Amino acid sequence: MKGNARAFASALFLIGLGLMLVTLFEALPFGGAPMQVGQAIAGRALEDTGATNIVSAVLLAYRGLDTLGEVAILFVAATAAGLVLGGAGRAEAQGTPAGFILRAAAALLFPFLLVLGAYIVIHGHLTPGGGFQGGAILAAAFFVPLLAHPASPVNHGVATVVEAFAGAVFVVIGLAGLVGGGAFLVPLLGAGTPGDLFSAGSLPLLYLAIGLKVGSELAGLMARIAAAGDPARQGGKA
Amino acid sequence: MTLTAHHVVLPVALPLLVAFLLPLVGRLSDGLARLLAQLTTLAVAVIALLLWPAASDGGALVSAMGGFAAPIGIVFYADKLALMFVVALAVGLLLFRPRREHDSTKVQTLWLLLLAGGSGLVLSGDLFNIFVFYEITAVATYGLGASAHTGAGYGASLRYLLLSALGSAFALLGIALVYAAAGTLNLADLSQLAGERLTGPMGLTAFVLMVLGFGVKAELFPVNTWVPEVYTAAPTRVTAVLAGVVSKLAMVVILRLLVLLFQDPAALGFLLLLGAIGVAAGELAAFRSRDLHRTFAYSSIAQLGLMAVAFSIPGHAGVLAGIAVALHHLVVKPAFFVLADRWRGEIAGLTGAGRTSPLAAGLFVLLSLSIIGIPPLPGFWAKLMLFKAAIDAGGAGNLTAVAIILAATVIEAAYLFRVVGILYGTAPAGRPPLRFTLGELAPGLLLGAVLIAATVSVAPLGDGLTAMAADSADAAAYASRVLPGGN
Amino acid sequence: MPFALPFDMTSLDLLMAIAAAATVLLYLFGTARLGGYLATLLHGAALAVTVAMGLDLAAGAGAIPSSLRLTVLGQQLAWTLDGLGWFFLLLTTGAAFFSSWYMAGEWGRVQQRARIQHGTLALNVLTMVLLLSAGDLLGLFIGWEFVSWAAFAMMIQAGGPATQAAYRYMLYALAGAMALFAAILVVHGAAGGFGFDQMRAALPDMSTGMLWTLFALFAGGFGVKMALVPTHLWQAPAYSYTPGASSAFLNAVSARMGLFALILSLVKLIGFDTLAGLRIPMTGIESTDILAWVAAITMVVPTYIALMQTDARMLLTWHGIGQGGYMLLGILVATPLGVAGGLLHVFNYATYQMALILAVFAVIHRTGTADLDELGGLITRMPLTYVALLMGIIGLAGLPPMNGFVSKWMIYKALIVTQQPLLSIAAFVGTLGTILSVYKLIHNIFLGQLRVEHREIREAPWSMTLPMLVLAGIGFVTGFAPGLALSIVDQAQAAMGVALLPHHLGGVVLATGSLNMLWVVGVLVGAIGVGALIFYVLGNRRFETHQYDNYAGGHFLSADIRYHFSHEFYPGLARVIGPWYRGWVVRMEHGLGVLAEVSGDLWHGVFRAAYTPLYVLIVAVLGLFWAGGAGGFGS
Amino acid sequence: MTMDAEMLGKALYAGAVCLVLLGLYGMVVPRNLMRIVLGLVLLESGVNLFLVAAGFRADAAAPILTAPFTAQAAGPLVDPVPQALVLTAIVIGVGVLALGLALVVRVKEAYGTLDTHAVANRMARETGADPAVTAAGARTPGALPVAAGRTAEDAP
Repeated sequence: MKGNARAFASALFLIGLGLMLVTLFEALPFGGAPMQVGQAIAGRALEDTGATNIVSAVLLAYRGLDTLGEVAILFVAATAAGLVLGGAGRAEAQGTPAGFILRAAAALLFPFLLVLGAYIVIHGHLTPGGGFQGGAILAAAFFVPLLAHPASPVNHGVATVVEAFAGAVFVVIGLAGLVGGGAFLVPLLGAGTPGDLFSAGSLPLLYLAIGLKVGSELAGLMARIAAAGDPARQGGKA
Repeated sequence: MTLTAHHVVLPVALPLLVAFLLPLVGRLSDGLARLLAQLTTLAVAVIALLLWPAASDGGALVSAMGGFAAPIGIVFYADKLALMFVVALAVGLLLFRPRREHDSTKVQTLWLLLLAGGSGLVLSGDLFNIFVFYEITAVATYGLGASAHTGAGYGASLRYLLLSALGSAFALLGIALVYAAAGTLNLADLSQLAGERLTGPMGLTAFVLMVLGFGVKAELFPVNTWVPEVYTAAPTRVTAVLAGVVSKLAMVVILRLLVLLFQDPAALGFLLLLGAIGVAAGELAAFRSRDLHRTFAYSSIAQLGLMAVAFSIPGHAGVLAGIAVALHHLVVKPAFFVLADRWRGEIAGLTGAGRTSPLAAGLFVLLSLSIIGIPPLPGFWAKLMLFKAAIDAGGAGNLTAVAIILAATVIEAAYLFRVVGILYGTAPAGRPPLRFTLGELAPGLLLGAVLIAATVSVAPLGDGLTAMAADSADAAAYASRVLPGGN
Repeated sequence: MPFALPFDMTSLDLLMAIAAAATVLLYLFGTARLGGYLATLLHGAALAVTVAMGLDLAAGAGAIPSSLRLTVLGQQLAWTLDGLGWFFLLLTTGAAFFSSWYMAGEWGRVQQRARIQHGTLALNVLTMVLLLSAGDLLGLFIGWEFVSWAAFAMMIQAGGPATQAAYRYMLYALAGAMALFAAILVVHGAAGGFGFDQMRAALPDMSTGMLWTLFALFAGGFGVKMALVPTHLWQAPAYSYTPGASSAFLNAVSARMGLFALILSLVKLIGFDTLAGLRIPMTGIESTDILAWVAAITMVVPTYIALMQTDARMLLTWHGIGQGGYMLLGILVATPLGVAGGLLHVFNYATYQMALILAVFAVIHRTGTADLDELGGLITRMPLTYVALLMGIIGLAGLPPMNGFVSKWMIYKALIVTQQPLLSIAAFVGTLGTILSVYKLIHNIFLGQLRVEHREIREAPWSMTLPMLVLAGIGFVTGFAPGLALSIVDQAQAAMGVALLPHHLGGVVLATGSLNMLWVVGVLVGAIGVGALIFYVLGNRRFETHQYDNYAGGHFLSADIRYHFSHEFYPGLARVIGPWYRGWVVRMEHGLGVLAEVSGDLWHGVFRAAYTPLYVLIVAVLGLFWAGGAGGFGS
Repeated sequence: MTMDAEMLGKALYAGAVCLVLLGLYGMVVPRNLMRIVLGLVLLESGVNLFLVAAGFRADAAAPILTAPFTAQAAGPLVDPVPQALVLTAIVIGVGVLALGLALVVRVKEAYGTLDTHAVANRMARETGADPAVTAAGARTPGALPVAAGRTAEDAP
């Protein structure tokens, strides 16, 4: 098929699809979500978990398994990317150094990003934010210096340890419920006083684990992809 | 240790835990990591087997994650069907475990994650949770698909990833539609709401989107175009597991969707159509194929099409047929790929290979006869169940599907026995003979032995499957077990 | 699998046990020094059991059940042998006995893999027992597949061209089996089960369309095995390239399994009455008429193709296809005479065709070739083989005093009595072709100039000549005393529910003209005696010539000059037949292959395409469009 | 429901549909693998937007409790579940994107091109499959099973 003809046909099909989707969405009552489950959760989340951020309660308690899966997906993706790209970052690198502004700003930003990320992680059960958002910021904190100093070797060792233990902690907290004869991921340690930093039982712990895991994995992923574009950094893998 | 219903999470949690820790262990010793991973896989199989009696007593084991009962939290639902596929997955992963090779720990980690994802896929009773586990499985297979470290492997894996991600986006849209319409994601809850909320264009659209999404892994037409490329370019171990087990897991998800959510004849008709096209397309393309890997890949597409046809027949007869076809294919196709590993490349180049390795050629004949459906091999009974279900259900669509499958069987025999003829031909002089070592052939021989054992014990096996299918096809029982209080 | 205790065994159980034991034992020990004789012994035992069963049946036993019972996935399988099955079983065990005898001596010793030949022969017998005693449609289908694949195993063993021929057979057989599968599924859909009784009970409620479908599927499915035109292309090569006694066995009984199944499905289950009620609208053409014409074409076309063969095996196997047409035609006449004629022809054909094939393989065994252009004059070197072949071709041509004459006479007579002139003419035309081509066979092998390289040829060993002579002898005895064979046929006819044909030792008694072979043969022998008297006593111009070094028109013809007229045997006839020979059937077969290949290309292209997301998009759009329509947006 | 909410809903759904269509266009029409990957990102955003919009309720607050910390005091809340789901979906998308990019890098290295046709042909050549579908006539001789099955005897 010629490129133009394909584009034209695709456009026609897309218009058709669009019209059908619009028809479907029209039939949905916007703003009147059925909330079969959502209503119940909104009503009892505080008693169940002690988290004031109900989204966090859903994420870590009601749908904690999804979150574990989500962490696992990042881990799978990182492992698979590692497998595909080979052990990057070991070789003596010689990338082009970044400009002064980036280097200065990176040094300046690093502690702030670190603090911000940590804050967002540990307050995830109280305010908007949480392990993923905070973890992403933490990853950025470590990635910005790398941008500033492309030649600096990445130490995957520490990241691996953090990654491994953070992930394991999540599963172990979940399995702790089984030991007590309950279900997987049962909330532990009591709900506490709503609004306090040390409340919501094991939720902050889970968020911490997620934050560290996501942070280290994203940082590792970005470092690998960045290194992959640079043949000198591919650790002997051609 | 006595196992309770809550232990059904172990097939997911245990491999995840070990997988998270595996890179650390791998830094110490690759061998230790491999051992640990394989022990974990074995443990999962054992746990699933230990859970089996309890599951058969009460019909199923139900565990609500975090102790949040059914519609609010995520539940795991382990009936015999799900446990059987967990065992099959674990055994398959053990049988085709990675050997000592480059990046062993990473491959082994992905292997464990595949186990966790696959187990979760069949055990989970929550629509979105299923999607999450589906993605774990999918991403692990993208990585494994590229693990041959060849250009073709990367390319095939990337094209697979793009297609699969496109499908996943569709599936997510479908799930979103379901949630927007029904406000819940729990399958049991949805099955009770399906009658009023999931009928009409909304429900059907959601179904079509989800089938296109989950169908990628289930090798359904038209989202199966990745199959020949990946199966040819990936290491054979990976291909054997993908074709043998993982595809079935996705099919089980589609079965759950059909049984619990979409008993609409229109939805069934859609799946029937895709399945029938898959059968015809797969067999014809396999007929055209000149390479053993590709032939088996296409044949796999056809077999999955057969399953889709079976599942699209309402009632437990169709489910029984589908499970029978699935189990048969689960045994046969990996064994085929064991053979294809050594017999690489052009089929025409295999002339006389059967005379140098008679055991392998004999295995090939046995597997071929079974997959074609020659009595008394299990493949015949599976096809018979399928045809009986289709005929008893009646309808022009089902009858046409039967006719297509019958015709496709001849094509199937044509290409498989063309290979047999070549295998037993006279080899041109001066070519080094293709021989198998016993170690290479062992998984295939084991599966062949399983096939023969199944032939001998087809009667009790059939009774067990019938009970399992009747239970799996019972939406009301599912709902009442997950939501004991009623809703 | 609950097996009955040994002392509760029925004779069918015993037979199955013998056949199963033979399969295993012969596969293990077929190459051993006495393995061949073990085979003969086992098959002889099976034959003896079969004969004993026949005595039971004749004494009014009804049907012989087997204790073997299976319940698989809600399907009950049981096996019972009635008179019809027994008739074909007798042929099977008999053919196996003679085949194994032939293989027992020198033949088996020179074969590379005698064990496989013995093993597959025993396997074929076992599968045929299962088919012939099938107690329901599912058992019939399973037995059918068994028989098909056992025959495949027998054919493919020789390698070389046999592989291709067997492959082609397998495709045809599987296509037929799938038609049969469809047929039993149609029955299951209508009757709710696979039982014969269930099917009979459901027949009256079936629509005409469904009956036509059943008729077409059964006839098509089983017709493939009988190589009815246009599904005949596979048979001759497949049977020809199978080695020796196996080929004889296949020729004698394998294709007859198709006839058995056709009789079972069309006559015993559906019934002549129902079939007669099936007419093409607006015409008087009944369903059986269509089949009868197919049979008639099968009698004529393959026979004339046989005429053009240059390989002795091919010539005979092409004839085998044509002879199948006679049998089917006789049965489709549906009168006691026709049915008896058809069934008797099955028996007769088995005797003389086996003798012929065995004789040809004896020639191959000694000379290494079956090429009719490469042989000649062997009458002096292999006289016993010559006698067997001579008697065989007389039977094949349907001439007295051999048994082939009796059955063919009955079929002609039945056709004439029921006033079907066109079919009768077809039968005569077929016989004419047979006579012409069997002359080519015997002339090119045994008569005329002996080739130099065959001067030292010895007669085949007794282990090979005896079986064929005995078979030819049976053909001769049942020729002048057809009553012997007709009493066997009675069993089958009774089980089919067709009235028995009155007969006596020498022939049949009919209102429209009887046949007494004792008398015919007596006259014939007397006439030959008169001829001999004239020849020897009055004239005696008998003198011997050398078979090489000869004179013609005053020229000295040395041994290296070929004057044996064998090449291009019937040139004029060949020109007439030529267009048929490479006719539409071959092209149709080729076309189907091309069609599959091209559609394969098409799908291969779809899977190879680089823009698969577009396909997904298109299907998604169509699916959504359809979902909207089916769900109510469209309405 | 107020007028504003209705407009908002229309805008959100329209946005979601537009993103989905744009993403699909990006996946279907371009032949450059990198662009296809970016199309995938757009498509996923569209789906996510729809998912989160589906949980919206008019006149309801964000599902985060403030001072008195009781659900009753907060009044009606927006459905929290889709928000959690979207978070998960986004992370999944990130993982897939990262792996996809890694593969893109490798494909570019291996074949020097990102054109999907060219990549497909190179792959086919590497795995031994025919680089392009041949016309019916250009097959390997003797490949037809039936033609190969015909022997000299039946068609001399």
